[in-house]
Amino acid sequence: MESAYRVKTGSFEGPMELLLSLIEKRKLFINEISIAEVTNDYLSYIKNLGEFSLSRTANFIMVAATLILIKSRSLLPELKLTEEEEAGIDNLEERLTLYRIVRDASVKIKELLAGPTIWERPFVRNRQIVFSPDPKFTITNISAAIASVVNNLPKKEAPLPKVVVKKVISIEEMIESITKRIEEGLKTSFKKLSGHSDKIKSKEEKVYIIVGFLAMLELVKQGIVLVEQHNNFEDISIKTNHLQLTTDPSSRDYLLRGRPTTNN
Amino acid sequence: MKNIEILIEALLFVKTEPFPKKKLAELLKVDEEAVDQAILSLKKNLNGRGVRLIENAESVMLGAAPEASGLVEAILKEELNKDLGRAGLETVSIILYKSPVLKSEIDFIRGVNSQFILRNLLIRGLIERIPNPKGRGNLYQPTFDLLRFLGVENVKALPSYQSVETALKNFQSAGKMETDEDETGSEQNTA
Amino acid sequence: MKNIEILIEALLFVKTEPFPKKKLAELLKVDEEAVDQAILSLKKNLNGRGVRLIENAESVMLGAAPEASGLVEAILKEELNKDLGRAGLETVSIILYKSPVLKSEIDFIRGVNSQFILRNLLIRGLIERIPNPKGRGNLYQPTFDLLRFLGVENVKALPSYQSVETALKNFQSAGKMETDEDETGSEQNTA
Repeated sequence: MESAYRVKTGSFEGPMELLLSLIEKRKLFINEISIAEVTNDYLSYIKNLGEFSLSRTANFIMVAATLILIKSRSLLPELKLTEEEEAGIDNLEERLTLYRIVRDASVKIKELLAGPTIWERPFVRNRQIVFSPDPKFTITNISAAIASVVNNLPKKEAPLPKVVVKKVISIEEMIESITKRIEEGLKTSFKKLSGHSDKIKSKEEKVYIIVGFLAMLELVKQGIVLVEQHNNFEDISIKTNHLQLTTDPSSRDYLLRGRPTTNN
Repeated sequence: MKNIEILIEALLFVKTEPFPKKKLAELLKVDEEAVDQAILSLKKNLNGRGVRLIENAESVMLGAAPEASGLVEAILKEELNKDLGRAGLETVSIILYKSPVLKSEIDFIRGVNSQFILRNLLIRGLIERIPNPKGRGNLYQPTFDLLRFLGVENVKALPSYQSVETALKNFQSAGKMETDEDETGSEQNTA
Repeated sequence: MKNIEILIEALLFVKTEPFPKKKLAELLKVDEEAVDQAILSLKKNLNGRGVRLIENAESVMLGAAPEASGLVEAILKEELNKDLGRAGLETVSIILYKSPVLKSEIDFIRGVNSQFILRNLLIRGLIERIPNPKGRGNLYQPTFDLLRFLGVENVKALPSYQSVETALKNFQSAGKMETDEDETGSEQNTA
């Protein structure tokens, strides 16, 4: 069971691919509403990212941040978002649309690659070779060139770029603040909860969903902490290089039940 | 057929690799416009023939008509590995439809750091890096090998080129992901 | 222009030596008369162009128009004198410090494809190609002329030879273990 799940999760290289596939699986269009609907699926996916490298995990977490905003607003429409947060949401929609265009194009590119080739004329020189050195080929220059080659060899495991780490860490604050805002919203606007779009659900169900969502945010935060730790302590063992969110079966079960069960 | 066109065709035949148009102008002692015109005419004259003209913004080269692909492969006995993984296909598609393109733009669309896959594609000779005249970061563009493998004479011949190109062009306004710097290396291949 | 003529033109384009007409008939699965006719038509179509048809009783081949011979000479000569640039220096230095070396290894170390620069180095007698006794691809090594030009008796006499060789070797073995992550599959077609 566990390994079967891993095979499935390993098939997504990046967040766009995952998000698009979740939306398409439900046959939805790309818009804020559909993105909100698949947020829980997305978050529970990144909870199981165990097999991925840290940099991949960071990519997934960064997109998760925007999803969390979208989802939060869909749960509590009165939640005020900052301008920057709004821009992030528009941005994600656009990127998703772009990504889909590229993915569709790549299918055609693959077909073309399988088709005919325009062959080049092979390189042959039947001339007598006359030794013609470049005067710049001196021992000094060659030794400088090889030094720069060695110097430019890609490092075995590139550390996470600072910008990415900073972003991931700031997401932690973002989640904290959104959690606070949602909790406050829950208290103050409990009455309004049943009033918006999701008419099918009862108030209790609604609260249940929100609490589940908040618990999910906790899990995402743990992943962020790992990214942060990894960067402060470069030589953490391989095992902890990966995102290891809680796999406590009871909590997963809880989260699964907390997921909205809309069928479209 | 004009003299300059004959000379260009002959040069490309002998040289067997992409030839910069600028260099053609120098060698032939004419301006670049004259070269462009001759190339346009050559292209027209080669249309429907056994030899085709492949081109990108800077260079041109000759290649065997894709209709003969199977036969040519049989006599060359050369095997091409044209397999690209999904990441490779996506990255190559972005570069084909939006070239020249920055790494940060590729990362923005794909939502991942494309460093490894770019390096891989560079090594395989499917894409090349050119300096960005407008500032930091390198630009990436398809190589002639990539066009040849696809069997197209230029990027405009790709499926839905117009619409995909427009879609990718328009997003620029939306701002880019300020990712890490380009770490595929900075050496230029001026070969 | 008939299909068979297109195919013949394409085949002659990639074949850099005389092609027996008999063989063309076999490949195209037509009789020799059909081949003769197509060749006659091709010859007519190539009349006055940059690439011409050359034939004797049994064979045909394509060649550059004689009008272009002066220019062709000029570019061939230029190939021998041009500045090989940083790409040239880098590639030569890798071949010196890691000879004999596969093209795929050079590409992997440089992070770009070295096809064209290797050709240039070969033409100028700076490096030479030897078959790989252990399998596919060719190995590259410096020529004696190059070593003499540099004033070293053998590659081991190059500055910091030992440490560079070790660094390159380590990089390569580390790279081999990592390739699964970045979806490589970088089998190269040799230059």
